[in-house]
Amino acid sequence: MKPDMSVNLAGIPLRNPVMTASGTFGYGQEFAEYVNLESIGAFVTKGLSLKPRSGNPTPRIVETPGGMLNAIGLQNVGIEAFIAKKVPFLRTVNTPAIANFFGNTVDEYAELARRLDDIPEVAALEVNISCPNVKQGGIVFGTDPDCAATVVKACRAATTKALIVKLSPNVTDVVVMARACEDAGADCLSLINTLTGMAIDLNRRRPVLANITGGFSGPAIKPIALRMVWQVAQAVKVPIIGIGGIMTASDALEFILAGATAIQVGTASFINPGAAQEIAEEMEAWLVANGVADIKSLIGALEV
Amino acid sequence: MKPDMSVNLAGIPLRNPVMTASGTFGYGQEFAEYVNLESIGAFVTKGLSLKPRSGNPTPRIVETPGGMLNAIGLQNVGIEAFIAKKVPFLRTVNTPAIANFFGNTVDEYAELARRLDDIPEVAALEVNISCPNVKQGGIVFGTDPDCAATVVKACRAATTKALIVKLSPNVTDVVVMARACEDAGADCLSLINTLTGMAIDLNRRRPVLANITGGFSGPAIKPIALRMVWQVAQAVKVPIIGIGGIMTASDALEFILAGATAIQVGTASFINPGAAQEIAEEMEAWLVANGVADIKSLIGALEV
Amino acid sequence: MQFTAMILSNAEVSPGYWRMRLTAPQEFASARPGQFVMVRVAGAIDPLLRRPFGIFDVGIHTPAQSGAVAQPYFEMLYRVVGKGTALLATLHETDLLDILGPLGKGFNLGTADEEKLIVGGGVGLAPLYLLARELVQQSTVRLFAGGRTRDDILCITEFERLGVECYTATEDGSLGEQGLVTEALIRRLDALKGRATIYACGPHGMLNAVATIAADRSIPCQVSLEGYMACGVGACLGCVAPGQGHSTETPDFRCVCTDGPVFESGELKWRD
Amino acid sequence: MQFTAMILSNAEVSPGYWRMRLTAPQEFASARPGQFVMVRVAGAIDPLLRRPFGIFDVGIHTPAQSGAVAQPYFEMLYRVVGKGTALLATLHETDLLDILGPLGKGFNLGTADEEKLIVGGGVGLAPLYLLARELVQQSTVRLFAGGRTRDDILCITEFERLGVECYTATEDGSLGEQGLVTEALIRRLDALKGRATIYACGPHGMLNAVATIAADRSIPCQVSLEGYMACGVGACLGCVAPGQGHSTETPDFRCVCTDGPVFESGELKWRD
Ligand SMILES: Cc1cc2nc3c(=O)[nH]c(=O)nc-3n(C[C@H](O)[C@H](O)[C@H](O)COP(=O)(O)OP(=O)(O)OC[C@H]3O[C@@H](n4cnc5c(N)ncnc54)[C@H](O)[C@@H]3O)c2cc1C
Ligand SMILES: Cc1cc2nc3c(=O)[nH]c(=O)nc-3n(C[C@H](O)[C@H](O)[C@H](O)COP(=O)(O)OP(=O)(O)OC[C@H]3O[C@@H](n4cnc5c(N)ncnc54)[C@H](O)[C@@H]3O)c2cc1C
Ligand SMILES: Cc1cc2nc3c(=O)[nH]c(=O)nc-3n(C[C@H](O)[C@H](O)[C@H](O)COP(=O)(O)O)c2cc1C
Ligand SMILES: Cc1cc2nc3c(=O)[nH]c(=O)nc-3n(C[C@H](O)[C@H](O)[C@H](O)COP(=O)(O)O)c2cc1C
Ligand code: FES
Ligand code: FES
Repeated sequence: MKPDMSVNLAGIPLRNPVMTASGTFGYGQEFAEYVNLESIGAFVTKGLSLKPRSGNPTPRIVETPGGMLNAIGLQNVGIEAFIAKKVPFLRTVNTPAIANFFGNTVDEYAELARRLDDIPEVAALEVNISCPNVKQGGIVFGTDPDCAATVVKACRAATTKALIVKLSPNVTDVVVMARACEDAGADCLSLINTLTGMAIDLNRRRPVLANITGGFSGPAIKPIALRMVWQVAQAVKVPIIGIGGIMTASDALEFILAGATAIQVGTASFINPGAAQEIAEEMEAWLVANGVADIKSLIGALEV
Repeated sequence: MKPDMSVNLAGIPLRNPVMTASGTFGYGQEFAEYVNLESIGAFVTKGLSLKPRSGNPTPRIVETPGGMLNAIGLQNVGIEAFIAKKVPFLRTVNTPAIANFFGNTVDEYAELARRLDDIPEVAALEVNISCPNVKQGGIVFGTDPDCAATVVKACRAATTKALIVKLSPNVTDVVVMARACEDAGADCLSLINTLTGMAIDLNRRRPVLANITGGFSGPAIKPIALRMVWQVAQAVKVPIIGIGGIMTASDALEFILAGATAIQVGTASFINPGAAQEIAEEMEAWLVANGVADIKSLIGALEV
Repeated sequence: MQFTAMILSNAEVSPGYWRMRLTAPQEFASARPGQFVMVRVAGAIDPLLRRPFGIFDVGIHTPAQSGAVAQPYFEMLYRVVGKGTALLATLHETDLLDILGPLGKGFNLGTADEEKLIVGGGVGLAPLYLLARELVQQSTVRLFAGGRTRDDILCITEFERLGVECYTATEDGSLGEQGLVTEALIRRLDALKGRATIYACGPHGMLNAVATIAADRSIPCQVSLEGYMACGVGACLGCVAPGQGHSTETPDFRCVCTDGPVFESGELKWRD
Repeated sequence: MQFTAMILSNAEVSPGYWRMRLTAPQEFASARPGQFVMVRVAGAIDPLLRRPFGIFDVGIHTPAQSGAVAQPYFEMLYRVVGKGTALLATLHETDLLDILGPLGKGFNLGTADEEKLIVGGGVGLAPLYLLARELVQQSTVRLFAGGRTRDDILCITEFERLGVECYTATEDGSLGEQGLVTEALIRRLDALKGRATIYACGPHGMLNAVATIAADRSIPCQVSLEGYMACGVGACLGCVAPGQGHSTETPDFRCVCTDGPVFESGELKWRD
């Protein structure tokens, strides 16, 4: 019997829990040749800002043991070009598209939430709070609970769509951040964003990345992501999206056991562009092989 | 010409910058068959407590992509057995032995510092502040700057030996912690200790480790460690020991470029018990091949 | 000792079970039954940690070409269960492997005038063959080999060739008796006239059962344990097993890698 | 397109440079000169990311055994510089590789009535052979190949066999002229009567020099760029190169993987 793979993510029904992570799946279309977009639960688009952003100089990417660093610098087309050039494609796909976005000020965050709220093709909003707060001299919104709550409240007031808040792992206590965002009105939490890392080119005696530091992702970070998802799942009521180093169906199911309602595939899509679809298919096969009728029965089912 | 590999670590002359990390090299003797202890700069013994500690149930170890988790639970023989059974060996080796230790209360920390101060075979003290503060309901000493400063001050008052403070990476801002420890009297900072991670056994639907979470080490964590060493090196005046995922001479030299005066080899000794000696030899060979006369000229020499 | 070994042969001896022969330095010839090696399966980071394997046999390899010098070899018997063992199974003659060993404390061979009862479950037979080879030189040796199916009963012919009397039992009855091998062991113990020592290696449940059987009859029993190992040399404290008197107040953890892997069953704490 | 290719051959053609031939699906036969593939070097995590390589040649492979069906193949010419390429060099006939491609935009072949001047530095020759093969069908083609030593001058015989006139220069003078290959290019341009197009691939410094030479003489010039790539399909934005009008205020980054790797040199911003 076909198992029930569907989950409900803060009011958005997903055919299965497999999503793709922002910044690793373009605007969806880039992967249409490799993934049947209607075989996955949802996809998240590259982080949007109000104005187009040019991002950092190159090199922007370097491989590390079991992972990679990126310092793209949030290059994106901006909300206007998104509406003009990317949204028409979203309309053609019968799968929820989730818009990831970020601002430099609370007002920018709110303004973006408002603009995205108007776009019927956008099923939900994922707010990336891992950005420096230019007003507060560069403190990252996502590492201070009050800053984060302010951003989330502002976005909450600006949209009636489901609001997913994406948490940074670069904090002492992710649970404090999670609670602050939940209390401020988040419908769902996604974690983790990248860790901050660095690579050095010994022979050139320089950082490898032009930006010096970069965001660390890939299989290497999975133990940290899994720990944080499990911690947050104990502490909040809203659904959680697990992200970080997911390469296989087994990885994905581990996050679900830890308490995630859905998961996002990030770096894995670079290594295998068909990863998201394969993971969804193999999760279903695992459910069949293990006699699990409904994937929802696995959410948070870890025995400790 | 033979390059000068010696460095001075807060008053302790080391023949070269290669040390071994606490908990990965036993009490020195375990590796005597594989490493000529007089070919490395110093070695750090397993973390000591006042009373012997039994540690956690098993499984205590699991491999993850490019790394490992451990939840040994600080099992150790206790300070008394250390003096009786381990110190005699230290006397036979002409290489500085550094004692790593931890307590559950500030008083325990201070008491240990006092006891270790009396042992002439102990060249310096490395205080592990990544332990939960039992009085403050489990807050980890090493994740709160005030807690950390209190511990460091208490140890500082209890010993005249060089005091190395080992920083936890599980914090929002490692620089804040580093400054607090420097101001409280640390002679040297070592970083990073393990990150907190978790692994799940899908088929058993249980955490792999009996302790649920564990300390994450190995090549996978190198980008995070390198970033933190570089950040701290910009902010403090005391020397820094770089730790985290060092497997090769190139890794070690990258940490030195980032600002470390010495480095510690941890997990690598499990994979290759001769790792520390080989790294020291290959670092020297690299200096020769690249015409660097003195390793000290590389400390913090990263061009950014 | 750390050395680079060359693979002399690597073959599947039963579905999922492989036997590998590797060159070793002269000093390796003195490896004791029950000792083990830590194998670095890949040169890079995947898999990262070494994998422990018992020493199945040691011997002298005389290369075919004239003038070549004889050299010790050792063998491992391994089961493919995950990434590391799957990789081992892809290796070929002349490939090289980084080996640490022989490590740990082996079996105590005891005295000649007693019957030796060897109990092995599945790949737990691995360290028992070298043991049997030494024991048959002075005592009567009986082997009790158990497994889930006939595929898990390994290298019985080799044991028989040593003159060991072999009893086999499988859970599905596909080879030997149907049921647990401990039943045959009990029957033998009931029929026993003189003294005996039990040697066991296999899944924890089997060892627990054997230890209980031995304790009930006051028969000396040595068991070879497994444990998740990182270092193999007593440094990481990952592999520990609780000793007989262990409790949180009176901690008594033993290192499987250096205090064992072989223990007197009475030294250990068994869950009941 | 993502497919599993079987290695047909893999041989070192010059010290440190290898040429690999792999099977490909039918659709691959339409790959254009200048396109590239992303190769998954290992199945697991080390190395993690795919590695990009130009398409050196495509053709039809007819297996020797009777009844076997002819199948497209493609070739890569690669230099061993790190972990991934070192691993590639250990692979053998019949080993399998996961390939993504052909990817990116190739060279524009231009018109027949102009001279085609191809400039390649070291392994930069890789995507230029397939280009030359197509260009010789209608135009005069000259190749300017440069490198540090004679070992870096690759596959010149293959180019000559196409009827391409080859000029070589090495920095140490061990093959051809001593010096930079751009000098020979300039001499040819000075002697040029009719129209010409330049095609270049190689180290960034060489491309910069060629672009300047072309711009000074208003000769159309296409360059094939490299960039550190994670995805190869325009999603990660890792591989970008600044376009001609790029500045922080008016950002204009082009994706090397999808907008390139071949660009008109005038489209790009060159550092001076
Ligand atoms: C002293 C000792 C002797 C052993 N002798 C043999 C032998 O002769 N033949 C044999 O087939 N097996 C033996 N084992 C077990 C063998 O070490 C594991 O099967 C092997 O390490 C699995 O590696 P893997 O990468 O294939 O599996 P993984 O994918 O890593 O894991 C599969 C399972 O194997 C276990 N395992 C993995 N790594 C280790 C490790 N480092 N230490 C212990 N268990 C581990 C885990 O519990 C896991 O559930 C022995 C183990 C020990 C401790
Ligand atoms: C479009 C394109 C086509 C290429 N065609 C060829 C070719 O035909 N033949 C050839 O030999 N080489 C080619 N390269 C370069 C080739 O991709 C790198 O040499 C290779 O990826 C190095 O891998 P490695 O693991 O051996 O080296 P690593 O140890 O990873 O790194 C060695 C050096 O190679 C560079 N490099 C590593 N990974 C990448 C990557 N993913 N993208 C770009 N550069 C990287 C880095 O700058 C590094 O300094 C091409 C690159 C691009 C972008
Ligand atoms: C190249 C790249 C670009 C990314 N861009 C974004 C982004 O724009 N917004 C965002 O919230 N996360 C971004 N991320 C983070 C991922 O969405 C994801 O949280 C992270 O990579 C961890 O998952 P992984 O280990 O599966 O890749 C990016 C990651 C990578 C590798
Ligand atoms: C098994 C194990 C035990 C450890 N025990 C201690 C300890 O007792 N005290 C301490 O300060 N750090 C301890 N550490 C942390 C290491 O000293 C080191 O900081 C960490 O492993 C990162 O370095 P690596 O990646 O090179 O292993 C331990 C690490 C491991 C793997
Ligand atoms: S394996 Fe490290 S102590 Fe036993
Ligand atoms: S390689 Fe990812 S965008 Fe070009």
